[in-house]
Amino acid sequence: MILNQILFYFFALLAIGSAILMVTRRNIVHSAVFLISTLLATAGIFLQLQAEFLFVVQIILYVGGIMVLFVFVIMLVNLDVALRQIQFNRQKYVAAVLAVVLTAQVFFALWVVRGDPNLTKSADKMPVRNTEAIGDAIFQHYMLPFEIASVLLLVAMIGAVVMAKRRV
Amino acid sequence: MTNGPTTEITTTVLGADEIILNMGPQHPSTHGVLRVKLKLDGERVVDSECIIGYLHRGVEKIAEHRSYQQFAPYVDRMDYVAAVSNGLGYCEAVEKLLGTEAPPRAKVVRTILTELQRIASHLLWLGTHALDIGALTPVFYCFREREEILKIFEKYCGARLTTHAFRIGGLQYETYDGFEEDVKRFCNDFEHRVDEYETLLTENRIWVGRTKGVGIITAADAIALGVTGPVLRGSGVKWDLRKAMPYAAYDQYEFDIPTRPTGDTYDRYIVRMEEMRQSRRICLQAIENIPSGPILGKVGKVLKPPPGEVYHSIEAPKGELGYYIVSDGTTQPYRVRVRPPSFINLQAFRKMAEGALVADVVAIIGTIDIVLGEVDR
Amino acid sequence: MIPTEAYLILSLALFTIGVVGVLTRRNVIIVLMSIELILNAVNINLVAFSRHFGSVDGQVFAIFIITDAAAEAAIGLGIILAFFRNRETVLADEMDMLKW
Amino acid sequence: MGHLIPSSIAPYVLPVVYAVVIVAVLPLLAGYIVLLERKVMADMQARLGPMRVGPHGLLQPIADAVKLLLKEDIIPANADKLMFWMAPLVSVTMALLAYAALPIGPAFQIADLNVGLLFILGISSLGIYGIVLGGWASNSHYSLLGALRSAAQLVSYETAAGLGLVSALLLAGSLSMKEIVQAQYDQGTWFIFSVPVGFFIYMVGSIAETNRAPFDLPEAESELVAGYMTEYSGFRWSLYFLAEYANMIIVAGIATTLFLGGWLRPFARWHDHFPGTSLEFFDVIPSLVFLAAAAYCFYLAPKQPVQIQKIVMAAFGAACLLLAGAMAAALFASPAVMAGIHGAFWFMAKVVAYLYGFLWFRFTFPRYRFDQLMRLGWRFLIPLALVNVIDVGIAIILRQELGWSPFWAMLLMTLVTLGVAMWLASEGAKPATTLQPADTEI
Repeated sequence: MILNQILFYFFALLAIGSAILMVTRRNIVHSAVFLISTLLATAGIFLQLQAEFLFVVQIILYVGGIMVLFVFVIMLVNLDVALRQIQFNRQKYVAAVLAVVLTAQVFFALWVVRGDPNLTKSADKMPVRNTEAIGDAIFQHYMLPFEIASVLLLVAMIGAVVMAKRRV
Repeated sequence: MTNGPTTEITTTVLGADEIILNMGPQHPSTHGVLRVKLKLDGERVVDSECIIGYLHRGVEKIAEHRSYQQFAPYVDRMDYVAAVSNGLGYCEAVEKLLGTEAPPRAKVVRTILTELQRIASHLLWLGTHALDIGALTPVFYCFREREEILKIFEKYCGARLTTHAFRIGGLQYETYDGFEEDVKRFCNDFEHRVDEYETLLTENRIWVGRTKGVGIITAADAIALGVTGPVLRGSGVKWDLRKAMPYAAYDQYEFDIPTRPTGDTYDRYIVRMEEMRQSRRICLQAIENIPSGPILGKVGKVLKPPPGEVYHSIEAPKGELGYYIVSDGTTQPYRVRVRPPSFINLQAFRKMAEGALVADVVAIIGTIDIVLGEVDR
Repeated sequence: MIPTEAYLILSLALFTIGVVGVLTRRNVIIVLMSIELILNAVNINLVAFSRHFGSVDGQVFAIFIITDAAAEAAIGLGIILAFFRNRETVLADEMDMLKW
Repeated sequence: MGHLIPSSIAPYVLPVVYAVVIVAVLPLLAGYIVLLERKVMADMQARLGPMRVGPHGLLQPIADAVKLLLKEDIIPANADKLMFWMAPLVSVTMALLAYAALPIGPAFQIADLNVGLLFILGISSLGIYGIVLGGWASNSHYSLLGALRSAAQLVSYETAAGLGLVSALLLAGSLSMKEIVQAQYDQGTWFIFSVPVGFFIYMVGSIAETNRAPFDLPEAESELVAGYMTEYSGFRWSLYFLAEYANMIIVAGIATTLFLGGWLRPFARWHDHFPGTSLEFFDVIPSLVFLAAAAYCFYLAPKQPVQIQKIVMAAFGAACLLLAGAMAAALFASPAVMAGIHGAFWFMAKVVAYLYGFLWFRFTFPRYRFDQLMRLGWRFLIPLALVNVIDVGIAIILRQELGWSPFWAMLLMTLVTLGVAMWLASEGAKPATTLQPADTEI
């Protein structure tokens, strides 16, 4: 499927390119826009992986919810002086070393399992009705984690309200 | 809107400090060239200051270099949406100075026209006030009825806005044929029209939510600040110069002075709506029997009032409109001082806006019913 | 058919960029956004393996991670707002007091 | 046609054609909705509205478009050029993208996703970035405040509107737009009659989401000049405008699909419930509507003052006549074609009816204050929507487990929901009188 490959490489390059731009831009709003672009590209990858429900969740929750919150806060705290400040600290060597180590680790893992037929072939027995399958999984096998996640959200909500309130 | 409003924000939006927000003098809802400087804490108004004078034309100074008759058209340009009332105040003040009075017929016609003008002024207020709060439709209904009134004015004296309808000593023009019918027709239609506005607004939840409890001023504060007119009556003070010190022909007619207890924007709205009904009632009574007789009393072509001073005030649509005229015995007044109702009422703005939200400021400016031509003179 | 390795490498790239962002930027908001990027990289892995093994469990976990990301963003941004209100800064290395 | 096109791209041909048609027609449609709005507004305000360009202003949208395209394009000196350029594009792209999953009739849909509804909701919620970034990039405080208000409002009301939709989804049991309509056909009733409260919540939420009066605070003229659009002019401004109207059509389309039976004809299953009787004359209505419009145009044509206006009016009449003919011809075509064409007609008719409600609200109500808007959203609509979802769930259980008839189950639970609504409204009225506005941050 050539179309599939084109889609994957397009979204992958878009994601990586935007991610690099996000980390390097001075202007924080531009950073946020590039992160949004990365997230949308990831959503595209999900679609290409036939995870339709996750694709929509990614768009509605991540891009339409979390990132709106980010942009909102950025605009509230966006100081003009911030643009003139130094945007990077002096940890770039630490970061470079860590990046190299991480990369090496993953490539080592891939090298160890090279030639394993399990890696290259992939299951084609994905459930056709993705949304229903996820619903079944959440509400049957993962009921407890789901409830815990909802408690987590409640805690986060209360915490955010307390934190963002004016000084009492 | 290229000449748009300017904002100065001294600190960051989220800083704990206050923000200074500058509304106007070019702003869609300051009703002219009023500039309001708001000190905000978030969206809450901590303090405010009205900066006026952008429309100052020195009307009072001009009066000192014009004869008494020559100055009469100038007063129309102060409260230009209620020119007839301004003219009435000035003419009666000069008549008082001269020691004459207008003939009975002139008085009645003056009363009718002034009451029509009050309706027109309140209609304009209602339309723009509703528009500020976001109701798009009432303004067109209001202008439809205001148009009828302006047509009567036009037929009577040829002008619609700055009418210069009266002359010192009475009237310049006899009423035109069909004047009575026109006024009667308007009054008959108008009864239902007021109900129509009320169905749109009075019980509308959003309207009530936007106006109830907004811009409260207590009776004591209102009196201390010298506030008059519907703003005072909305705070529960039953004070109307038409009853308290009757002028023109008001002592002959029956009407009520509507008041409301709390003094918020909603109460002032109700008071003005009721005043329109009362004005209609006065018009209907007056039009029934206009006495016959001359329309212009005996005043000379050259007016030379005896030296002295006089203060005469009338109940203009916006409140007490007073003229203080000092004569030195020549043909020109020595000094004319105008007590414009909106200028004095505007002083209540600071009190009303205290603790309000930014969105309420618009409603409060609207509810005071100011005309900058009158504030700045 | 795209091999699962390709997704792993994409995920690795995003993860590494995120790590570099967390370590090098001074602005706390960008640090938070980099963490979001890292979580996102994890999601790609999970979904890729979900397809690899033909089960939706990975996708369910991705949903949990998104939930977690939402909670984290809300709390993190709340802290940033509170901090900004007191100190007028959002730079990480100026957050050097234990108490204010 | 099949053998002319390689089989590998054949499945993409029709969707691409639909996409091109939608992108081409939508601006025109938006223009005519603006005209409709101005005419309805004029009618409600006792005046005539646009009368100059074309007979009865029928060509006004074209004149407006030309004017906007020719206007000077101003970019403020300190604006962020890239973002300023991009923001309206984002808005309009997201608005148009959402049409991909919106079925306009049984045949006319670009892609029938099994998460169609979520896709539309998600994509159209991205339009907010156009607003926020545009407001930020303008480098003006009025724009920024308008943008932030818009963001806060959209996020708040999206929740309520989404929960309103859930009640219909519970009944439909699918996220695919086509299956939702099919479910309404199978159950023999539009969901507006099953879950009226859900429809009401979605309607209020959708008005707030599209920033229409009485929730048009982001553009509140008397406070924020024009909100996020303050610094925009010419073509960019018209893109925002297009996005706003495209979004209105989208939310109307969602409401039509979920609550108003989509492309279904009124009384589509009359013959099932009352065998023997027939309501086939409903199929003639589309033709009759256009025929009436054509007759009215021809009646007005000779009365136009200028020759060219007579011609234009007659042309509009002829166009209506043509459509009436098409509708009538569809009756005799194959059932699939007939369903497609008449489905599109009923769908558009319902969309227009829904939009008429929008306009009606706009010209009747004053504007909410920001804290009142937030209170309405969070303290009234969202709790009510939650209760509504639970009640619909209970109704479904009553029906499925206890064997109640759908009518009584729905009636009982709707009454319960309405009772809760009354209680919430009376609770909400209390703090409003004491003037304690919420602690708004912006």
